Amino acid sequence: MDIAPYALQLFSGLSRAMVLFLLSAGLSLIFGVMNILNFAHATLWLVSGYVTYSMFTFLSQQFGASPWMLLPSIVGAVALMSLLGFALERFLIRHTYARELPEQLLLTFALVLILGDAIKLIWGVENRRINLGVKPIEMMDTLVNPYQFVIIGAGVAVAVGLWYFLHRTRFGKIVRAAVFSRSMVSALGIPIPLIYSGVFALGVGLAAFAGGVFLPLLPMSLGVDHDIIVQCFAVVVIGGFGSMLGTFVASIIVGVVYSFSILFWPDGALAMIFLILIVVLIWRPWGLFGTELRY
Amino acid sequence: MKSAAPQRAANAPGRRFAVVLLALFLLVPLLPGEFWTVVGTEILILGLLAMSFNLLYGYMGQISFGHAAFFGLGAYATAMLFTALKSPDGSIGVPEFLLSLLVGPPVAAVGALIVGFFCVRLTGIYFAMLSLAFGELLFYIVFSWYSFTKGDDGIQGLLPPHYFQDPGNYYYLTLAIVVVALLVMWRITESPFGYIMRTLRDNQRRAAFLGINVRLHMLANFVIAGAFAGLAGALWGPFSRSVSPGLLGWQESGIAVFMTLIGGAGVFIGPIVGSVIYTMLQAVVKMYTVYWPLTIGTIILLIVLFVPGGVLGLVEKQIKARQGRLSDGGGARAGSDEE
Amino acid sequence: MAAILEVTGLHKHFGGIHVTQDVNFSMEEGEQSAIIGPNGAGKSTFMNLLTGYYRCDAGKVVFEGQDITNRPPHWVARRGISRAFQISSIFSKMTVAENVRSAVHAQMRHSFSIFGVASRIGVEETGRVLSLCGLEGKRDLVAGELAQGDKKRLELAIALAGKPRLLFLDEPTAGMSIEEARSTMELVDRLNRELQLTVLFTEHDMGIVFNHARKLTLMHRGEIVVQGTPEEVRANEIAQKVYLGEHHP
Amino acid sequence: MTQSDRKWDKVINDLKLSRRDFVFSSVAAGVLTLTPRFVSAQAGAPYKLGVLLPSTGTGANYMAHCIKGLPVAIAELNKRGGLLGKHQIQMIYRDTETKPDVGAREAKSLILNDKVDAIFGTYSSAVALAIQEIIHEHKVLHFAATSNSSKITQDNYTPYTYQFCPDSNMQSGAVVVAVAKMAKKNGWKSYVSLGQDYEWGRDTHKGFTGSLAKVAADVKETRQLWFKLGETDFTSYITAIMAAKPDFMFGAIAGKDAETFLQQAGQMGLFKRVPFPGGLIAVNDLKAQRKTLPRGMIGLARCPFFAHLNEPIMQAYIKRDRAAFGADDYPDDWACMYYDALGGLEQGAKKAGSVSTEAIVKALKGATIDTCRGKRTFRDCSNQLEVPSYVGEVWDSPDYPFPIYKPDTMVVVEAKEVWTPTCAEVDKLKKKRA
Repeated sequence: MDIAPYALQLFSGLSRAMVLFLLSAGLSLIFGVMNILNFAHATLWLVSGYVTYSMFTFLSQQFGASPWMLLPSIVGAVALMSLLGFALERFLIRHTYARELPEQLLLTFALVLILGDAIKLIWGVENRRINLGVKPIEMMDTLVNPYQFVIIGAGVAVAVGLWYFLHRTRFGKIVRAAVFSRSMVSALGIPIPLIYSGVFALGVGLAAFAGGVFLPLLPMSLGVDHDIIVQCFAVVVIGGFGSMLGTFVASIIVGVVYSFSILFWPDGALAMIFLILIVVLIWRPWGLFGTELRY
Repeated sequence: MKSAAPQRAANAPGRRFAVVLLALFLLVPLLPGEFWTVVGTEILILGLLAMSFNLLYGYMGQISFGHAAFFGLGAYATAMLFTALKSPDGSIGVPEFLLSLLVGPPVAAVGALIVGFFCVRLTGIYFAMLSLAFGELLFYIVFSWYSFTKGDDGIQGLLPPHYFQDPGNYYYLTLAIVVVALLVMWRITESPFGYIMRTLRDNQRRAAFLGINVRLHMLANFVIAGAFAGLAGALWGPFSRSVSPGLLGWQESGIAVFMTLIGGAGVFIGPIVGSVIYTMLQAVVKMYTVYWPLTIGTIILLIVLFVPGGVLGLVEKQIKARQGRLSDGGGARAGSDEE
Repeated sequence: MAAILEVTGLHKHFGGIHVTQDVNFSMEEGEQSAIIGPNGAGKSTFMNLLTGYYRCDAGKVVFEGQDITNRPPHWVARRGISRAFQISSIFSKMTVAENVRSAVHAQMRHSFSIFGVASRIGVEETGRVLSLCGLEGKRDLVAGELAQGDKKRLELAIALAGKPRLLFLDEPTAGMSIEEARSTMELVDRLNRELQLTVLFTEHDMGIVFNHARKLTLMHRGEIVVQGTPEEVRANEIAQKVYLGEHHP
Repeated sequence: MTQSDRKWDKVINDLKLSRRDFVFSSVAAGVLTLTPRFVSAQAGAPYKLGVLLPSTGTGANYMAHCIKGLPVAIAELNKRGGLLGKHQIQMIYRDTETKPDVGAREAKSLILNDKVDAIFGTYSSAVALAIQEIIHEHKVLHFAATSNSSKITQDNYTPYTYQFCPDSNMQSGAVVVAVAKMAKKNGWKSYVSLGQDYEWGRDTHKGFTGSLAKVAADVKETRQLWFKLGETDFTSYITAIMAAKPDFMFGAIAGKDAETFLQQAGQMGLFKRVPFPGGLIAVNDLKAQRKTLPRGMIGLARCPFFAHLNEPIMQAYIKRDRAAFGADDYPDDWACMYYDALGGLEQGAKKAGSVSTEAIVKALKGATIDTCRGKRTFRDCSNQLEVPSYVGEVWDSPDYPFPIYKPDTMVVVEAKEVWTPTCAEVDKLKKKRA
């Protein structure tokens, strides 16, 4: 049996998985700490893709075109978007903590609509893309896109970085404590509102990072956020709300299953994601790595 | 602080308001031009969908993001029977047409029974996610099962019998069906079952210790809500002359949620008032700008921030505040809710 | 008198922690008794096991000769066991009368009646329960806005609307003024006396315990330490050591 | 200069100055909607034209040029007096969001509220099928110039719909002509299909497999892959195609998905292993992917301006387009086809001597009109304009800032070569309308 096609499919599944993880990590973090399911997460991701595009274009015009201009562009986009995230939490999200779930969802959904039209106003309806001049490389008797290694690397780096942040830094430990007990954290004299603003900014920053990293792979276009946010929800729920490890594992499951479905049952590939989601929700509603306590 | 405030028994202002609303609805076709009649039909059908959603949200306390799946199932069931019953010349008789409308609710109810069987095991965010997952799954089934559902093409040619092609006549048919459906819903919400739903909304554990089989009651309500959504779907196909898989998608469910929260989930007719506001705004705003999402997004933002409880919730609060001033009563303010 | 409740070898653990260990317990019809013990002794867990809210790992619960072990709460409730919770558990967005009325409907097996008119069913019974609990003056108030003592009383009313033969009360007077606590316990006594209602309650206030319970069960770390009349328990050495001695008066 | 002329000049000036074309074009559409009846010496009633195209969803990038280009073309026509020299055209634009139910609602709104006389649109074939029900019932003229499922003119035929775009069968037929030649030359035996899972993708695929089986029975399809509109990550599809090791692949992909697919497939080197002849590569794709499109790739176009540079109408259009939007801005296929639709409306009214819908419908039946693509005739049985399809090799041209099809290899497949099915068969396909 020739295993090369399967290995290749696994590789493309992993690449897809990291795409999903980069997108879902911030969503999962925000939900875990703040109990806010942010519908606008993918839209913020999309906005940051456009921002990165504009920065890349600007830098290329100023200092000459080079693929490396992507790096400062991503840094700039992450900084800008984190600020936006901070402001969104301060001025909008904060007012809904005491509200019921649907009102929180609705607020973030309103942001989806507003930001979507904002993109249309600022960048128009034409797709935005950049070209790094990436050339395919030969691997296992076939060709792959080397940028996929960048994506996988970025996904793993973010996973490791988040782990380090949550387990080894003071702020991270506080954030993790907030996942389990809000009252305890506030009893320690740590201002919860500041934690929330910080976490929201961090979550949006992660989305912004994902937006910048995907830009060379995916032309930014209006409306992709609507399709992808539902898949992100699926990943976060399967992994377990608030569990970064869960989000990581769920991304791999969803990415790889999707990839192999395309090989064996292409028509059902998307339905497979929702089947997994349904099975997990029925079997363990709190997700693979979530804790039952957070009902 | 609550969007789902207590549903009071029909008080005099509420009843008066409902009568005025009905009278206004009866007069819509008298407006010049057929446009507002068509908008009115849309208000009624989507309002019925939102009302059925509110049976789950306002009365049972669970938010379903897959509710449009039953709207879509009803629409497809009707569309398929409609197509099968059409005579060779492409027309359909009135009895066949009405028969095809009737098939929507039971098919949707069966769908709701299957989906609900799993959903009622969960509450809160998990209920929302599972209903979303099932909704999307049903969407993909309809979308991908090309040989049976025609996939993304949808089904066209749902032209109702000659008499109902007139927008005014179709409007009155819709109004009659929706009013009857709303009366039935009203009876249900004011029945012992309806109040049991409110107990489940407020405190499921307590309800269980009263001897209430929580899941079974939730399932019953889920099926009822699904059937009404299916009825709305049945009316949609012949109104729009076609159906497409988008009717089952989560964005369609989102519209029902919008309407409910705009109008007010805590008041029986809140969702239909929300439908009036949403649909009319859409019709008017789209005449002037393509930035409809921006407009409605901003409105929703403002409502969530400043008018929690929706428009009718605000009105109700005002009335209560006035009554409170008159009687100088009001219970003691007490601590937080448990659960 | 026949035993109305018979518990043998009840066992429950969460993870590695044993919260209920080999509990044998029985109550006779018409009895009014209390479970005492320090915080975390397993009193609430015990009630949750009896009413089917938690699953037992081992053991048997028999009510009126019928095995109710691991039956779901609603099934247990329908057999005639009602309970009230430590933290008052009511339907906070409904009015006081609606709270009780729905409990009455559930008891009348009207919970699936979708075309009946709720406000016309069980009106009398609702009124009776409300006046029994002294809540008729507050019937149209929203339950969530009641004072803490009234909430507890409402919960008792909800429990009574189920026409139970066995009533579990978890800290029935918590958060009440002395006066409210007294009248509440008097009501409990009256129910026990006049309706032959079997009552089991937990309580921190030893004054109330010794005045209103005819039998006491002391639990500690999930186990029953002593059982007997108030006098016997008071005299028991272990009881004094684990609980009574250290406890505030 | 009349008042309306000044208004139009302002609109055009705005468009010229704008960097964010879309914003202004939609503002322009707003101006058009709000513009009161034009005052002109012997003006007839204004002719209201509803335009139903998406500015949201997968087709938005294809339609952007159309949406900004149509007001300019209409302004120019109005300057000449409008239809029949006296009916100023008033354009009313609505977004279909690429959703059939939204399209149907907006069609109703245009017809009942704005009382439009004709509707141009839509992008998605599924949306087109949905709005045909509405336009047939209300007897409103409908010109389709992008959505090209053969069902629009066949199964779902209505006399009120005229099609200015080669339909999916004609396009697939054209690809088959090219592919069959290449298969013979290269000894190709197997292929994999990748399609957008919706009406147009399915229909195009069916057309291709059907016609290919007739001319090259030994070439077999080994796999079919379908993806949902709006897919963002084609990696897994691309590896699946490579795994199947076909001799070539067939694609039914349009809109932003085509752009995403071509970019990702290019980066993964798919086309080095698996030739992809005959995928839709329209002028806007050539422009947007000027750097990345593999040169030498065989593409399919619907109405590329560079194929008809000697047609006066095309010349005039290009000139006006570059004047309005900058010298680098050449009209894309979609804009050209809608421009032809506008021309069709003008000529139809002239032939009919009236702007009444019934008169125009009758006048255009089987009529020959002047278009960007030369003199073209409507097919009698289906109102399908006999327009060719274009298959060619992506090639760097010295004349344009983006690649075009190499002129000496470009094949213009005339409609008559790929007419399927016959008129008798079309009549059988037509569904009965009550």
